[in-house]
Amino acid sequence: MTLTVFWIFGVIAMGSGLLCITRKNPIASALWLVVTLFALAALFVLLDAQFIAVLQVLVYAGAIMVLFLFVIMLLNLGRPGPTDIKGPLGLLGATVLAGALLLLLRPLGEAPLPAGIQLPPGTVATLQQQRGMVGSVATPLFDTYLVPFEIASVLLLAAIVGAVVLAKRKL
Amino acid sequence: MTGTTVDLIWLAPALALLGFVLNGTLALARPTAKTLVSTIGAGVLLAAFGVAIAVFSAFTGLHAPTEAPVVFRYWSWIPVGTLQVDFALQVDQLSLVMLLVVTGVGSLIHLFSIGYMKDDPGYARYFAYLNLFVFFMLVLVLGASFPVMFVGWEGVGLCSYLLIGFWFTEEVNANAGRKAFIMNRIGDFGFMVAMFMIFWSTGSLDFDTVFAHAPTALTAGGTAITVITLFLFLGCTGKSAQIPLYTWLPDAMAGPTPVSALIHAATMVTAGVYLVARCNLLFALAPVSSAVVAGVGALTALFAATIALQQWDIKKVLAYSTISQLGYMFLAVGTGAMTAGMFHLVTHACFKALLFLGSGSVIFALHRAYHHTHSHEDAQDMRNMGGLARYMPWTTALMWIATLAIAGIPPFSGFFSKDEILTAAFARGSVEPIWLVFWGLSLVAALLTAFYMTRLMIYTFHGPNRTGEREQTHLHEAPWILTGPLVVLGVLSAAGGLLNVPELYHGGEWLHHWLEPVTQPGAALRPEAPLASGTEWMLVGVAVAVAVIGIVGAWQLLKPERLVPARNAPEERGLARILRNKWYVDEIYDALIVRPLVWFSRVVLWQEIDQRVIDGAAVNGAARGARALGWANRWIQSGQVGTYVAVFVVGVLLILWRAMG
Amino acid sequence: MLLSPALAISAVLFTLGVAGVLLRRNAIVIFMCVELMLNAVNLTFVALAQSLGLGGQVFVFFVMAVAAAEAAVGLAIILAVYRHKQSVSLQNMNLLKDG
Amino acid sequence: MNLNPAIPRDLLLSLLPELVLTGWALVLLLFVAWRHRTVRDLRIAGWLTLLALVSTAIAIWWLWWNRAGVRGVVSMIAADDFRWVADWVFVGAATLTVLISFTYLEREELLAPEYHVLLLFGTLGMMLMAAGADLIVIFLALELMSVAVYVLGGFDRRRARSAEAALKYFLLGAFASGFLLYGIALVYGATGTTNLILIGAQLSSAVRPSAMLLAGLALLIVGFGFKIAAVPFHMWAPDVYDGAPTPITAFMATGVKAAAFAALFRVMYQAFAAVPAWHEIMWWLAVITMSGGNLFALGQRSVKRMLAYSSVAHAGYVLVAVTAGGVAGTSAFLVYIVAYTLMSLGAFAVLIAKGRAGESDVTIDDLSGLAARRPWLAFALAVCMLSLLGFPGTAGFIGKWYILIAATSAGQNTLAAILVLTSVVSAGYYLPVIMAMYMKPEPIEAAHVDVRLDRWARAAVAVVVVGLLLFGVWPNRLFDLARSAGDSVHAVGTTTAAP
Amino acid sequence: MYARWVLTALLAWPLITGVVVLLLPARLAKYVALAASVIEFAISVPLWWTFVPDGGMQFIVDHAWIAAWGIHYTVGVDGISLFLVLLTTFLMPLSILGSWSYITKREGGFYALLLVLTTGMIGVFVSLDLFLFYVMWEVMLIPMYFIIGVWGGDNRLYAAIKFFIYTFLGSLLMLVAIIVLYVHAGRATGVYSFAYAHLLSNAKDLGPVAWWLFGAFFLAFAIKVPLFPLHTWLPDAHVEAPTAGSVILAGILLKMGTYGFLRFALPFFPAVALSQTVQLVIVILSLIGIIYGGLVAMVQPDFKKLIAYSSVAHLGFVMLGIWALTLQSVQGALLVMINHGISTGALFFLVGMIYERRHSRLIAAYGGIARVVPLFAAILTMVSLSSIALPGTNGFVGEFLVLIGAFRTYPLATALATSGVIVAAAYLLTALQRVIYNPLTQHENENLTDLTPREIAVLVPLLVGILWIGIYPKPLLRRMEPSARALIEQLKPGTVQAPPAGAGAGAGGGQQ
Repeated sequence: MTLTVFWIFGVIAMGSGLLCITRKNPIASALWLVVTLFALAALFVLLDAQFIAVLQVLVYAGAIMVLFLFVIMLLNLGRPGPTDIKGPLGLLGATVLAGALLLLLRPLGEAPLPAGIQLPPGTVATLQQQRGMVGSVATPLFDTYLVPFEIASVLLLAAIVGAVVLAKRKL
Repeated sequence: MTGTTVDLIWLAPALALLGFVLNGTLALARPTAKTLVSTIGAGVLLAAFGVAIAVFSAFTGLHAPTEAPVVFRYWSWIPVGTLQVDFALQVDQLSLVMLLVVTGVGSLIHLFSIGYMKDDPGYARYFAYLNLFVFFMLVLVLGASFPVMFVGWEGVGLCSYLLIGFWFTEEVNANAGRKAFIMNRIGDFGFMVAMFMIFWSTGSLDFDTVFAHAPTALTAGGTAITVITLFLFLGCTGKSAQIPLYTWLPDAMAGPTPVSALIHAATMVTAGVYLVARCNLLFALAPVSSAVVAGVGALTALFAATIALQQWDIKKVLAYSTISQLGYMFLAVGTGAMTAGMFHLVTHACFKALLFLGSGSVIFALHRAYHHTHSHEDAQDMRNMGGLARYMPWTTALMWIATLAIAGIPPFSGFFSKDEILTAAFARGSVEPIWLVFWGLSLVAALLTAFYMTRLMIYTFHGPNRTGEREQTHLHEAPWILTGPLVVLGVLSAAGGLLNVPELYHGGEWLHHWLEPVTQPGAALRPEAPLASGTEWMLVGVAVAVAVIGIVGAWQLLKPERLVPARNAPEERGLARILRNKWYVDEIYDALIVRPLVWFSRVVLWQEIDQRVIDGAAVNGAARGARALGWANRWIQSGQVGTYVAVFVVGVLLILWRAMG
Repeated sequence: MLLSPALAISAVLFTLGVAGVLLRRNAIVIFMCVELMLNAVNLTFVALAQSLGLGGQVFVFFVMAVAAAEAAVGLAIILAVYRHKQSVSLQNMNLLKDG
Repeated sequence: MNLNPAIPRDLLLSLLPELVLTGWALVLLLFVAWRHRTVRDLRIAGWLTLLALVSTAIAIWWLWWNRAGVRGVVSMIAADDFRWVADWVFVGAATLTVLISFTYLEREELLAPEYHVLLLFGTLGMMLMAAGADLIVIFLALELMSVAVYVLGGFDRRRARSAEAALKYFLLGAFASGFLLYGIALVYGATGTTNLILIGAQLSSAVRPSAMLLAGLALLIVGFGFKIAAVPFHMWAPDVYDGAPTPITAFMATGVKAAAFAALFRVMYQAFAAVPAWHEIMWWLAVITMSGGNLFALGQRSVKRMLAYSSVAHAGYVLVAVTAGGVAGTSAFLVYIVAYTLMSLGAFAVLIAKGRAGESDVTIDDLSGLAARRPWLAFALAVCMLSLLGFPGTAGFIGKWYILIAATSAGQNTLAAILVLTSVVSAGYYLPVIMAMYMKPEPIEAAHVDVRLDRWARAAVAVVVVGLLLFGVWPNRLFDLARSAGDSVHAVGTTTAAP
Repeated sequence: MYARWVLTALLAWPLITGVVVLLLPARLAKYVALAASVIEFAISVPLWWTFVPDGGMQFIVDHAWIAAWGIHYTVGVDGISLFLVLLTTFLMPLSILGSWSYITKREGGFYALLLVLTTGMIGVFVSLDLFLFYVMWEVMLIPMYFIIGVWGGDNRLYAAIKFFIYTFLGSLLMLVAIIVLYVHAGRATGVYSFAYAHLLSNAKDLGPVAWWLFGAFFLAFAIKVPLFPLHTWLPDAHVEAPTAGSVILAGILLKMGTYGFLRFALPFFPAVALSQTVQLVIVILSLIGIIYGGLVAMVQPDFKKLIAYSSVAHLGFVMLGIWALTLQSVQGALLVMINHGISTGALFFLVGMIYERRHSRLIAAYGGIARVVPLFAAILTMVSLSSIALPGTNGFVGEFLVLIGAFRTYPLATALATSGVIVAAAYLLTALQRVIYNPLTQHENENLTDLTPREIAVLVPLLVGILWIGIYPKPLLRRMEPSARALIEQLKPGTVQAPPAGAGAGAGGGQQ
C-alpha cells in the first residue's frame, strides 16, 4: 500500500520533473518544478521525514521557488518568445547523455545496503516518536553537527553579503 | 745515438722548418724583403743538403750494409696503452737516398726559384711554403714509423695544395689545389686504414717492429696482409698519381713551374714508390697486391702516355709524362725490383726536374716577351712556341739531354733505370705470365714516351717561331740563376745511370747493393726469376729500338710548319680530340661521382632529409602539431556553456563507467 | 522497504536535472534544473536516513541552506548579467572564449 | 530542545584560526557597513584584512607549535600538520591577493570593501575544507568558499566580462556541486557515515566495494575534479579566469585549487585508501589534465588565458601526486602547492601591473621589451615563468622533483615520464613570455611607461621571488614541514607504503 | 688546502662575479668579466699539476645539502673531467675577449650570463651527485637561451626556443631516469641518496627497466652531442648565436653529451649500453653523423652552418670512440672533445671576426680576401687544417686515436668512418677556397681590415693549443689514461692490455 502511494508520488515527481525541463516557458518550468518539490515532500513523509517534508514545502517550494519566479517575472522572461530549448541535435545529445547516465546509475536501485550498517527497520520512526519530529533532527544539528551548522550560518552570511554586493546599484 | 755526425740528422728537417718559420713570419710582416727571403729560403736548403751529405758519409763509415737502421727517438708522441708512437727519425740506406734526392734537387730548385719568382708579390710566402714542403718531405722519408711518415705524407699534400693554389686569385688554380688535396685524402684514407690494420695485427706502428713481426703475425698471401697492402697502395695511388686517383696531377700544373718540378715531379709524387719500397716486406707477403701494384703501374704508364701525346700545354705534357714514369716505378716495386724502382725514382727526379725547369725557363722567356707587348697569349701553349732553339740554346741543349734520358737512349740515365724495370718485369713474366702483359704495356708506353717527348721538343724548340712578330724580339735565354741549376741537373741526367750500372755492362750495381739491407727481407720472399744474359741483351735491344722508333717516328710524322698559334688553332677531331680531352676522365668523374654526390648532399641529405623530414616534419612538425591541437581546442572552448556541460557530462560518464565497470 | 524505489526515483530525477542542464539555454531554467538535481539528492538522503539514522535528514537541512545561499547569489549574478546583456540566454555568453 | 552549552575546549581550540578569521570578518563587515565609499575606506579595509590574515596565521602557527594542545579529530575537524601547512598556503595566498589588490581595486574603481569580506569568507571556506574530517563539513566549506568566489569573480559588475565569468562559474559550479553532493549521498549510503575515518575503517573491512560506493566515489572525484579544473571538467577555468578581476583569478588559481586538492587528499587517503578503483581514474585524469592543459595553453595569446590553462596543467601535475599517494605524494602536493601559489600569484601580480584600467586582454606581445624598461618586473615574471616551467633553482623545480619522486616511489614511472613530457610542451608557452620581455623590442616608446606596482604589490612580488629562489635552493625546512604534514594524513588512515 | 676549495671556488667565483657584473655599470662589464674569467682560469690552472693520475676522483668536496632526499653537494674531478674543466676555464676568457666589440647592447647582462654559464658548465663536469648534476645541466641552459635569444641573429627567437625545448625534452626524461635509479637504489639498500657512487653501485638488477632508463639518458645526451637525427637544433643555434655563444656551444656544451655518456649512461647501464642492439644503433648513428654531417656541411651556403654540421661529424667520432671502448679510442674520444673545443672554437671566433667587419656569414659574400687580410687567412687556414685533422695538429692525434682504437672493436664501421677525413677535407677546403681564395669580386671586401691585436690575442692561445696537442699530447694522455683505463676495466674487464715494458719500443704483444 505504502509502496503504491510511494510510486504514485514518485511518478508525479518524475513526470513533473520531465515537464519542468521540457516546457518552453520558464514560468511553466518553474511551476512544474514546484509540483516536483511537492511530490518530493510527499515522498519524504512516506520515508519518515515529516519535518524535512515541511521544510521542503516551506523553504524550497515556498521561499526559493518564489524567488525564482520573482526573478523570472522581474526580467520579464515570461512573455512568449523563442524557446530556450536547444535544437534537435541538442535534444539528441541530451537524451543520449542522460540515458547513458541513467544506465550507469541503474545498479543503485538494486544494490542492498551493507547489513552491518543498517539500523533495524522502524528505528527512525521510533526515534521520532520519542523525541518529536523536530527534536530528532534538531538535536544532532546542535550536537554532532554543530560545526557544519555554524559553517552553514557563515555560508548564508557570505551569500547575503555577496548578493548585496552584486545587487547594489553603485559600487 | 751513434756519437757521429749521423746524430745530426734532425738538423735537416729542422733547418727547413726554421726556413718556413722565418719566411712565414716575413711573408706576414715584411713581404718585400726579398733578398732576406731568398737567403733564408735557399740557404736552409743548401745547409740541409750539406747535413745530408755529412750524414750520408758518416753513415757509410758507420755501418756495414746489413746492419739495422739507426733510429732516433726524440719524444713520445702518442703513447696510449700498447700504442706507443714516438716522434722518431730513422736513418737507413733507403731514407738516405731519398734524403739526398730531396735536399739535392730541392736546393737546385730553390735556386732556380729565386730567379723565376723574383717579380712575384707572394715571394716570401712562396719560399715559406717551399721550405715547409721540404720539411714535411724530410719527415716523410726519415720518419721511423707509419704515423710519423704520415705526418710528412699529409704535410707534403698540404704544401702541394698551398703551392698549386699559390696564385689563388684565379679560381682554376684554387680549384686545382683543392682537388689535389681531396684526391690525396682519398689515398690517405687508405693509408690510415692500413695503419689501423697493421697496428692490430702486429702490435706496433714502428717500422722496425712491424717488419720484424709481420712474417710471423701475418700469413703470407692471407687476406689480412693483402687488404693491408692494398689499402697502403690506395694511399700511393693518391700521392703518386696512379689510376684511378691521378687526375689531380695534371691540374697541379697550375702552380709555379719550380713547384711542379720539385713536388709534382721529383719528390712528393714519388712518396708512394718510397712507401712501397719501405714496406717491401709487406708487399712481398702479399703477391696479389704486388700484382695489383705492378698492373696499375703498367696501365698508368701507358694510359698517361697516350694522353701526353695530344697535349698542347708544355707542362701538361710533362705532367702526364710524370704520371707515366711513376707508373714505371710502381711496375718496378710491384715486380719486386725495389732497386730498379728507386733507381728510376732518382734518375727521374733529375731528368724530370730538368724538363720542368727547362720548360719553366721557356715559359719564363715567353711570359716576359708577352709581358713586354702586353698581350695575353698563353705562355705555356706549345702552339705559341717553336724555333726557340735560336733564342735559347742552353735550354734547348739541356732539354734534349733530358728528353733522351726519359726516352731511354743509352747512355743517359733513364736508359739504365727504365731498362732495369722492363727487364725485371719480363723476368717475372717467366714465373707469372701476367707480368708479360705488364711488360708489353710498358714497352708500348716507352714508345709513346719517346714520341711525345720528341713532339714536345720539335714544337717548342724547332721549326718556325709562332710566338708573334713583336714578341720575337723579346725572347732571350734565361738568366744564370735559372740556367745554372739546369746545367747541374743536365749533368746528373746524363750521368745518373752510373749509380747503378748493371752487371750486364760489368757495372757495380752500387745502388742495388746499397739498398740490399732494406730490400733483402722482401726479396727473400719472392720467387727467383733469373734471366739469361742473351735474353737481357735482347731486351735492351728491344727497348732501345722502341725509343729510337719513337723519336724518329715523331721527327718524321710531325710537321711544326703546319702548326698555327693557339689563338687560331682549329678543334681536333676523332681520337686526337679524345686524347686532348684526357679520355674525358675528369668529366666522367665529375658526372659519376662529384656531381651526384654534391646533388645528393644538397638536395637529398640537406634539403630533403635534414630540412624537410627531420627538421620540418619531425621537429617543427611536432611543434606545429602540438600548437595545432592547442588551436583546435578553440572549437570546443567556444564560450558556450552548453558545450562545457556536455563535455563535463561525458567526463562524468567515463569516470562512472571506469569506476563501476 | 522503500529504499530501492526511492533511490531509483532519485536517480531518475537527478538524471532529469542533468538532462535539463544539457537541454536548456536559459540560465534561470538551468539553475532550476540544478535545484532539481539537489532535490534528487535530498530524496536519496532521506531514503537512506530511514535505514541509516537521522544523519541523512540533517544533511537535507544543510542542502537546503546551501540551496538557499546559492539561490541568493546565483540569482544576483543572473540579474547582474541581465543588466549587461538584457538576456539570460547562455547563447549570448560568448565574450569569454579561446582565440 | 536542549542546547548543549558545554562546547568542548578541544573543539574551540582546534577551530581557533577559523574563529579568529571569522571574528575579523565580522569586524570588517561592521566596518564596511559604516564606511564603504572612499578609497581611504577601501585601504583601511585592506589593512584590516591583512591584520586578520596575519593574526590567523599566528593562530595557526601557535597551534602547530603547540602540538600537544590539540591533536587528532575533534568533532569533524581534523587538527593535524597537514591542515596547518595547507592553512598557511591559503592564508599566504589570501595575503598576497590582498597585497596585489590595492592598486587594482583603485585603478578599476571597485571601491567596495566587501571585496575583502568576501575574500576572508573564501579563505575561511578553504581552511575549513582542509580541516574537514567529514564529508558534510567539506561540502559546506566548499560551498562557502565557492559562494564567496562566485561573487568575487563577478565583482567588477560594470564589465560584462566579469559578470559573464561569474555566471559561467556559478552555473557550472552549482552543477558540479550537485554531483559532489550526490557522491556524498551515495558514499553515505554505502558506508552509513560521512566521517572520513569511519568510512576508511568501514572500507578496509569490506571485501568488495559496492556499486553504490563506487558510483559515489566517482561522483566525488567529479566534484573535486571540477574545483581543481581537471580535464574534462576544466572548461570553465579559462573563461572564468579570463573574465574575473585579476587578483581574484590569482586567488582562484591558487587558493581555491589548493583547498580542493587538500580536501581531495584527505578524502582519498583517509577514507578511500582501501579502494583501488580510483587510482586508475586518477591516473587517467592526471594524464589528460597534464596533456590537455599544456597543449591548450599553447594556443593562447592572452597571458591570462595562458595562465589559466597552465593552472589546469599544474593541476594535472598535482594529480600525479594524488595518484602516487603515500606520505611522499602528500608531502609533494604540499611542497608543490606552496611553490605553485607563489609563482602563480607572482605572475598575476605582474600582469596586474601591465594591465590598464578597464583592461581587456594582456597578450604576450604586449609584454615585448618589458625587460628594458622594467628590469626588475621582468626579472620577477621570468623567475615565475621558469618556476612554472619547473626549472632548477626555483621552487617549481623542487616541487616537480618531489612529485616525480613520489610517482616513481609508487611505481608510476610511466606517469612520471608523461609528466615531464608534457612539461616540455609547457616550455612552448612559458618561454615566449620571457622571449617577449627580453628578446623583442618595445612596440612603442611609451609601451611600458605606466607599468608599475605600488609598494604593497611590490612587496608581494618580492616575497614571491625570494620565496621561489629560496625554496629552489634551500627547501629543507619546507620539506620537513611537508613531510610531517604528509605523515599526519596517513597516520590516521590506513598504512600506505612510503619511502 | 688547494684541493679542498678549488672546485667550489671554480663554481662560486663566476656566479658571484656574474652578479657583480650585472649590477655594475654596463661600460665596466667587459673589463670586470674578463678579469673574473682570467682569475677563474688562474684558479683552475694548478689543477694541472696537482692532479694525480690514479684513475680515481680527486679534489672531492662533500657537504649535505637537502638531507630529506639524501642530496649532497659533492664535486670532484678525474682524468675524464679534468680537461673539460680546464677547457671551460680556458675558453671563457677568450670568449669574453672575443665578444669585446661584437656585443654592443646590454653588455652587463651578456657578460653576467657568460659567467653564470661557466658555473653551470663546470658544475656539470664536476658534479658527483646526480641532483647537483641535473641542476647544473639545466642551469647552463638558461644563460645560453638568453645569449642566443637576446644577442643572436635575425632568426634568434626560433633558434633559442628550439635549442631550449630540444635540450629540455631530453633532460627531463633523464630526470625521471635519475629518480627511478634513486628509488631503485633506495629500495635495494635502504639508503636514499643521489650520490654518484651510491647510484652507480646499485644500478644493478634493474631488469627491463634498465632499457628505459638508458633510453632516457641516451636521449638527453644524444640530443646534446648531437647524434643524428637529433641534431637539427644545432645548426640553428650555432648560426644565430653570437660568437661567444657559438664558441661555447660547440666548445663545451656539446661535450656535455659525450661526457654524460662516459660518466653516466655507460657505467650505469653497461649491459644495455654494450648490448648488440645498442652498439649497432650507436655505431650506425655515429657513422651517419660523420659522413652525413660532412656531406651536408659541404653544401652549406652559410659558414657558421657549415661549422655546425662539421661538429656533428666530429662528435660522431667521439661517440664511435667511446663505444669502441678500447684505451686508444676512449682517450682519443676525450682528446677529440678537447680538440673540437679548441679548433671549432677558433673557427667560430674567426667567422665572428669577419662577420663583424662585413656583416655576412654567407660564404658567397667573400672570396679572395687572403690578399686583403693575410693574417686572417693564414690563421683560418691553420685552424681549418686542425679541424680536418692534419697530422701535426691536435685534430689528427684525436681522430687517429679514436679510429685506431675503434678499429679493433668495429673494423668495418671504423674503416667507413675513416672516409670522413675525405669529406672533411672536401667541405672545409671548399669553404676555405671560396672565402679566402678565388678572385676578389665583391667591392665591400676590398677594404677589410686585418686582425687587431685583441683578436690576435684571442686566437694565439688557441693556435698554441692546436700545435701543442698536435705535437706533444703526452701530458694530456698521461693524465687521462688511468681514468680511461678504469672505465674500460669496469665495463669490459680484462680487455685493456698492459702497456709495453719499454715505453716506445712498441714491443707489446699484438692482439689479433
